[in-house]
Amino acid sequence: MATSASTLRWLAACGSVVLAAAVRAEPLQSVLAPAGPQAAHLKDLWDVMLLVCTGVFVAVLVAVGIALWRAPRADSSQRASLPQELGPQRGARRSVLSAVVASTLLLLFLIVASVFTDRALARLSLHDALHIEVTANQWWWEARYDDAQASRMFNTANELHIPTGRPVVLTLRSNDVIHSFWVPALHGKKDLIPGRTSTLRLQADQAGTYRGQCAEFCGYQHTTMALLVMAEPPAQYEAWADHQRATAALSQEPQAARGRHIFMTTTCVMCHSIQGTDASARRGPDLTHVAQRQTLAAGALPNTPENLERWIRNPQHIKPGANMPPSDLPTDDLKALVAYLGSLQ
Amino acid sequence: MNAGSEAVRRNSVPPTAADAQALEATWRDPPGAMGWLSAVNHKAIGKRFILTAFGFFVAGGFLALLMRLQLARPENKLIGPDLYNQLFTMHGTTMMFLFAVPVMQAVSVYLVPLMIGSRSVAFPRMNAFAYWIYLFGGLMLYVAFVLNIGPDAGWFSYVPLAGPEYSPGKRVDFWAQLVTFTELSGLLEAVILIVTVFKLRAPGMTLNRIPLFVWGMLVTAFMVIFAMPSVMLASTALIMDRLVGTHFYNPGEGGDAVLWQHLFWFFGHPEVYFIFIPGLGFMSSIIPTFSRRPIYGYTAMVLALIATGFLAFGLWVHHMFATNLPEMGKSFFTAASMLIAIPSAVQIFCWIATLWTGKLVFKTPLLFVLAFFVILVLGGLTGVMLASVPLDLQVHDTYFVVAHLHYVLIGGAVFPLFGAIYYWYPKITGRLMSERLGRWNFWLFFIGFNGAFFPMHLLGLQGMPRRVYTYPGDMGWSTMNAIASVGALMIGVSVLIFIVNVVRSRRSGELAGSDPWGGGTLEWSTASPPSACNFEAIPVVHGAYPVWEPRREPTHVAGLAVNSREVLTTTVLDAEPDTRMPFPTPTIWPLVSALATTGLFVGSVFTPWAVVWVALPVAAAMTAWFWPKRQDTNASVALERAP
Amino acid sequence: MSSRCLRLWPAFAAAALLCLPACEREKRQFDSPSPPPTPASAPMMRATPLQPGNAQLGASSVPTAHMPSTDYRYENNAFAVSQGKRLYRWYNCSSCHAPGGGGDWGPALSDDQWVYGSSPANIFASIAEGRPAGMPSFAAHISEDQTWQLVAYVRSLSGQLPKDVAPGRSDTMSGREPEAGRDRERPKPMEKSDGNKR
Amino acid sequence: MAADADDGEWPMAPKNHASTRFSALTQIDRSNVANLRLAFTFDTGLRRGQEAAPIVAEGTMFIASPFPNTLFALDLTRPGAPLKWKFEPNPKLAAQGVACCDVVTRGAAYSQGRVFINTLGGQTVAVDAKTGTELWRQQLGDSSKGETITMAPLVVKDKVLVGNAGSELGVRGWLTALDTASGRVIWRAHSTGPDAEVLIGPNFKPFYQQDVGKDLGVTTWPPEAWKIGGGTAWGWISYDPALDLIYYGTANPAPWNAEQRQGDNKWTAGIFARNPDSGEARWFYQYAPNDRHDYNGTNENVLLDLQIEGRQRSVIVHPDRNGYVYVLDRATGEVVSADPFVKVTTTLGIDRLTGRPRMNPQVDPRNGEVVREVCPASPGGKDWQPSAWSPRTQLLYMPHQNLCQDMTAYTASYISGTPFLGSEVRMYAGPGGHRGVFGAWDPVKRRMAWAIPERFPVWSGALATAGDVVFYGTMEGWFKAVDARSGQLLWQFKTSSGIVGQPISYRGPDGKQYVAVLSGVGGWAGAVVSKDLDVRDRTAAKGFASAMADLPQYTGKGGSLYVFALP
Repeated sequence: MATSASTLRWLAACGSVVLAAAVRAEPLQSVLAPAGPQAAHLKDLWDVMLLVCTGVFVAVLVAVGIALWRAPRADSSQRASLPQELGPQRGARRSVLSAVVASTLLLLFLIVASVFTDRALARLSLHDALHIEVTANQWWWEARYDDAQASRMFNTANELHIPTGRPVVLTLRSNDVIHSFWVPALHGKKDLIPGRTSTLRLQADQAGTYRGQCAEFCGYQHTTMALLVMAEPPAQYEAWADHQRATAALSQEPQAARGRHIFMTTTCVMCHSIQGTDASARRGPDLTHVAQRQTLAAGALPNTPENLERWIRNPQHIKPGANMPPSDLPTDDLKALVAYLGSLQ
Repeated sequence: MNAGSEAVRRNSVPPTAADAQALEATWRDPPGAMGWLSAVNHKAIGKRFILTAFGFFVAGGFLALLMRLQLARPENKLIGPDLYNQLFTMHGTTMMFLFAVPVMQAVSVYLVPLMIGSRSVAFPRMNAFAYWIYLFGGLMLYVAFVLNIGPDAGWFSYVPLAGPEYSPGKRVDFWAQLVTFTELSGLLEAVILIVTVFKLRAPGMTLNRIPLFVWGMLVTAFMVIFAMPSVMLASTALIMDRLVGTHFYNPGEGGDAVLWQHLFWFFGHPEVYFIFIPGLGFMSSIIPTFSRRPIYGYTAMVLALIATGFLAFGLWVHHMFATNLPEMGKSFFTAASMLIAIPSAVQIFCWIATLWTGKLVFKTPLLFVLAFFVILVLGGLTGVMLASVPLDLQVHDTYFVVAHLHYVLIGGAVFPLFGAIYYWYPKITGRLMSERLGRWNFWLFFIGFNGAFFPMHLLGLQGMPRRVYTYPGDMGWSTMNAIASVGALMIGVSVLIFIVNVVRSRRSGELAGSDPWGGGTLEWSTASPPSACNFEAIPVVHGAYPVWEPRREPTHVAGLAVNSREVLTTTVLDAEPDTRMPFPTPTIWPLVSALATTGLFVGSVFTPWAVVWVALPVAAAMTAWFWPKRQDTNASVALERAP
Repeated sequence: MSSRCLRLWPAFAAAALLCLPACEREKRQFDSPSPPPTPASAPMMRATPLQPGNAQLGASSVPTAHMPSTDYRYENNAFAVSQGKRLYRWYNCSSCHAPGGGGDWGPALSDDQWVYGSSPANIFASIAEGRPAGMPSFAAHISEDQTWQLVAYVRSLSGQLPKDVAPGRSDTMSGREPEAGRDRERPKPMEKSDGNKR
Repeated sequence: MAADADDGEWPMAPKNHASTRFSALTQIDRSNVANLRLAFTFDTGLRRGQEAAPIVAEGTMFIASPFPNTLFALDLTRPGAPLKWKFEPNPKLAAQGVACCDVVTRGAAYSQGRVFINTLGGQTVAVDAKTGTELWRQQLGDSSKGETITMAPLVVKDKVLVGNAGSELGVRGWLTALDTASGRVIWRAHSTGPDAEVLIGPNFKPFYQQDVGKDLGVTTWPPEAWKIGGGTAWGWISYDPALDLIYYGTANPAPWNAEQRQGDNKWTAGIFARNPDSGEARWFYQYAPNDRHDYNGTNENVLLDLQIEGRQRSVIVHPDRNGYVYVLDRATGEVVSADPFVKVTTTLGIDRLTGRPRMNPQVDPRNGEVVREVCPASPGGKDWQPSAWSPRTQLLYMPHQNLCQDMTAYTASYISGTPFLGSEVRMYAGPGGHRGVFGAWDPVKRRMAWAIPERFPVWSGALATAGDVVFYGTMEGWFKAVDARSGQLLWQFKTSSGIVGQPISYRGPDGKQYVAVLSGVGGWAGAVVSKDLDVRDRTAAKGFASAMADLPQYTGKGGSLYVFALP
């Protein structure tokens, strides 16, 4: 099946120049720019489907077109012909029958194609797979990297790093409502349903950053619940992972020290955790290495000090309905806090 | 005047003017506001039904325009998430529960008796009651919306998001109660239609002579009866979870969130076909008329309709492929979802054959019907894609699906519906609609529609999820969204033109006469607009297109009472005359009962005790409704002796 | 079409009836309405050394908290009460006073005994200032607005709120009927703390 | 080793270092116990759970009481035993807020003219037995982080051994040895963290392989989790002079929700054997690796020499929360036998090779999922309430529970000074419908000799005497004497409140044998009464309320001493 799919791929491409072109132009979160085997299987299937369906569509329209073009015109006052006058209409019967048979065969072909793709998806080997438990919250992603040795596990949020060429098994769970994990470049969706555990196996072959976002309506900020998957060469990934396991170096810069103090003695410590400190609350993203992340608040903002300050001052202006309250800290305290968080490399 | 109708008039045994007047007086609804409120005549109710449904259609469309306005450009601050969630929930709920299904039933409430040669629908009072319930339910929802109690958990209201913990307040309760309203109304209408079609057909209208539209409505009615209880059950359980703390959907106490999805989609998917099948019915009524020939492959068409009706119950799970279900099951539902394309294909090919071998009359109704081939076929094909588990995993819950469902529902139901309105408007009002405006309406709608929804396919493939109130500028979705918004605006304009056309033609449209299009089915054999009793004399049917058929004896039924409401019931299969049946007269009680029931439903949003206390007025009203009147009884007894 | 208007009357009537409670109950107030406290407002007196978070830093170093600059406003807002319910779990109130409010480390909140008073102001003070016999002082750890949300929810635990405002059951194991299903407890007159009920 | 001639005193809560709670006095026996009469009573004036054992020495009775931990001394030499003096340590008020299961204390300890008590506020205080004046006080725990001390101190040689409590607040557990004379801290052994802090050195020789390795107290935890990992030592300590080892159990790991702390979570929910002088660990055995059900290892360790499979063995008999009676080798920590004494669903038995319990995945609580029929419930088959051993009958008299529970887990936030649980619980009676049992266990035959079902958990300690009478109290308030051999009820007396204290027996200055017990319901089980909890909420008191909803109908608060003697 996969082979026939690949042979058909170029056909599909020309069979739908407009569509394909329009779509290929957009890599960021596109279904048609696979970066791993799973997504590639889906892309193959898409090509086959697109080819067949375009064919059928065109055929039907042509038939209608011809019918309209060759059928004589009349007006309402003209007497309608009756069955007995029309006779048996063998031609029509033959063409209708053959059309029905043809479409049935095509459908069967598509069913087979679909089932084979399913099998292909299930075939991803799990040899030395990386295990990550992803927990969805309103409205952010929590990730725990598992390890046989407990002390080598670590938490992060909203940005996953994975090694290229190595299968990844995601254990998916939800803390509140139903969410759906979706990184189009790597695989299709999988729902995270409270009270249930599901798994998703994927793999990235090219290094790169792939965006995904929650795909099941989950409330006010369903819109702003993105996650980034950074696929890196294994060595680079291991370096990153080791850095994650370590706690962030404590900045000696006085501003940061003051910020740390403010973090520990105000609302922050009620929800967030920073390894190496007493802050171990689990209601918001883990901030141990927050300064390393590309975005704030699950893709709401690029991670810059200015944005961070805006965000802490009033998250509700940026992500209305999010569970983080506005802050009434004096501006200088706020700046210190931002300096501290900025120091968490 | 065209041949067919001449034939009928020439051959009819003209009932005396006296008889005609007597019949008119007997079947007319009483005058005045009170009479208006007690109306039971199926044409009066049907017209109100259609108007109300279109009212909700316009409202829902307006909400959609607001959404497109918000999405027209990235990071738009016009509408916040709270309102936006209410908007798309209201839009979906309105279109699915308050427009699409009811409008089809509305049209058939008006047309079916005319098409099968009967003087009324079965259970006319229940018919009125069903209408009032539907109206009050819709009003309740919109009053709630205006008061910021608009449901905001999506028209599918997935738990736990729609559950008590994550949807505080009464928003979702109003949604759930609206479902109760509309489903009650829908179920009653389904019963009415089934009985009407089975027992009230004109003599001689055997099963294989029933107009295809009526067949479609019959299949739909049966599907309604099997599918709707499922969602009523689900929504009642939801209300109980929220109001009295039951645990149907609470995994913590042995409930299950996925149970909701199964119950909902077991209704939700067939519902697509309640909307689509009547659309097919319209196609099969309009195409023959404008091809000047009977439909090609009548039997195949009927079988296809029935097959669709059965298969439609076998594919609800394809809405749930992303939940972790066993692979085997998924493959089965993939197959079922794809195979349902076959009956539709059969019908499409038969229509093409009909056009191919016919003589075409290009009027607005035909245009709308031809649009079906472009739009529905595309939607159907994307549907085939969605039916495939792996592919669905990528495009599920993206704008690809939004595009797909609008192609199917608008292409498969709304375009034919507009065609149907243009087609039967003269029958309802006695005047034709303006062809010029009609063409403007059509082309704007057609172009606007594709402009609005085709780009959504691409958006979906580019990874834009559904139900997002905004999107970042750097995602590359901006252009397509802008185009979509413009298209939506065009649709709005075309609908506006349609309304203008309807209103103006009602006063100044060209007079239609009984049969402006030379249609072949019975409704064209009576006056436009039809008299209160539909037919002065009940016709006897000899073919699938009686108006086109040459004259055959006997032509009419004699012996039905003229000064009391009496209808002829016939046998289910061969439509042999069966009995003469006295029919109920207009009364205010259906309205009162509907008001009481509304009180009960709305009350139970706030306290479970409403179910107990308001049940009393409901019971009272119902009792009054069914209280036998002596003179009616005497009259019918008298008739039994001497008709 | 006069008759058409005629049949809209029930709707208007319904609207009029629903309007008052509805608008308040359904408002989703995301943004904190409380202005940053002015130096003018009185500094908070903590009633206990016990504080959440990093206690070693000691009471002295805690940013000075201030008395509430706003009033209790959530008696009729279902959304705010549900937020309060969320925070009750998030900030571990549920561990000390039990998920259903029946009490554990801390006293029961669902009954008719209120050692430090049942009024919203009393409850706000208990949360912000803390209480000597073990209730930590959460001032500066919980924003003023969230504290008010908690106050509203705490009152719902003993059925003090309207039934259509109090939360329904949650999606977890349940200890007793949902807050919305509880009958109103009549708070007993404040008793002397006998050291048993704190 | 316990049955030597009795001095008639009761110097420490467990009576002796072997923790047998056996009095060799024989005046009161099966034949005459029926005439037991009330000798005198004393009201502490405090109305919280009275879990303490009165201490008797130098003709004086010392009563350690719950918060505010007042120490009363009664003069037994004078009629009616009037108050000699009382000492008020004035612990921190705020400490009450971080005491997980009522503000109890489990008794004082007497040694060489000094009485030692622990305060809820985390202090150990030495008081002059004669005058009641304070000799020294040592602040050991920080109550603002949730640290409290509820255990009864134990004096071994010249050291007072004290352990902290507060695993439910993410306190890091430790056991500390103080110099009896000065109160100076001699050593402190943590239950989690690097070997240096756990005092694990070259002489650490655990019996099972999984306990061998470097810094297991760190590597068997997610990063940093060991710092808030619980494993407190709030239970009982025993001492074997022959091997010169102390034995004590470590409490449950924190939080309750095991998904937040993958790994075995060393050295929690197990038993340590340590050298009393240096604190150095000799061996360790873990009852509940990665404990999921709050199965503390803190229950008493009764040191016995038993004839097992034909050989004389020096063993520890330990009825654990997880529902098994363990018989461990005192020298090596080997599991000699482990047999369930209540219905157990959480484990499928103990693996003889590794000593690990085989967990039953069906009842592993997972985030957002509810597991039912978790037996025994979190208080365990048996909680802190100590059993007694009679060398005459060779039976272990175990007061215990018969409870199961439903439980669910959620991700807990650690906010220091507030609870760190991540679990919700609903308890109910186990098979049979009775919630408590007083049973006699035969550690050699490995079965219950006899058992008395009780309506409520038997939350009081047990007392065995050479008169072959066994005493215990019920939460309704009945103080009962039963036949040590048959369990037949011989005598009972209804006290003013439920009994959760530890009965003792002593020879008064007048030469008569007395039996004393504190009455005053409370503790985790009794909190519904002592803390006026709302029993309509089945999750109150960490789910215990749901099993004790009817307790308020049977007893009220109390806090009185009852002393009985023959007429």
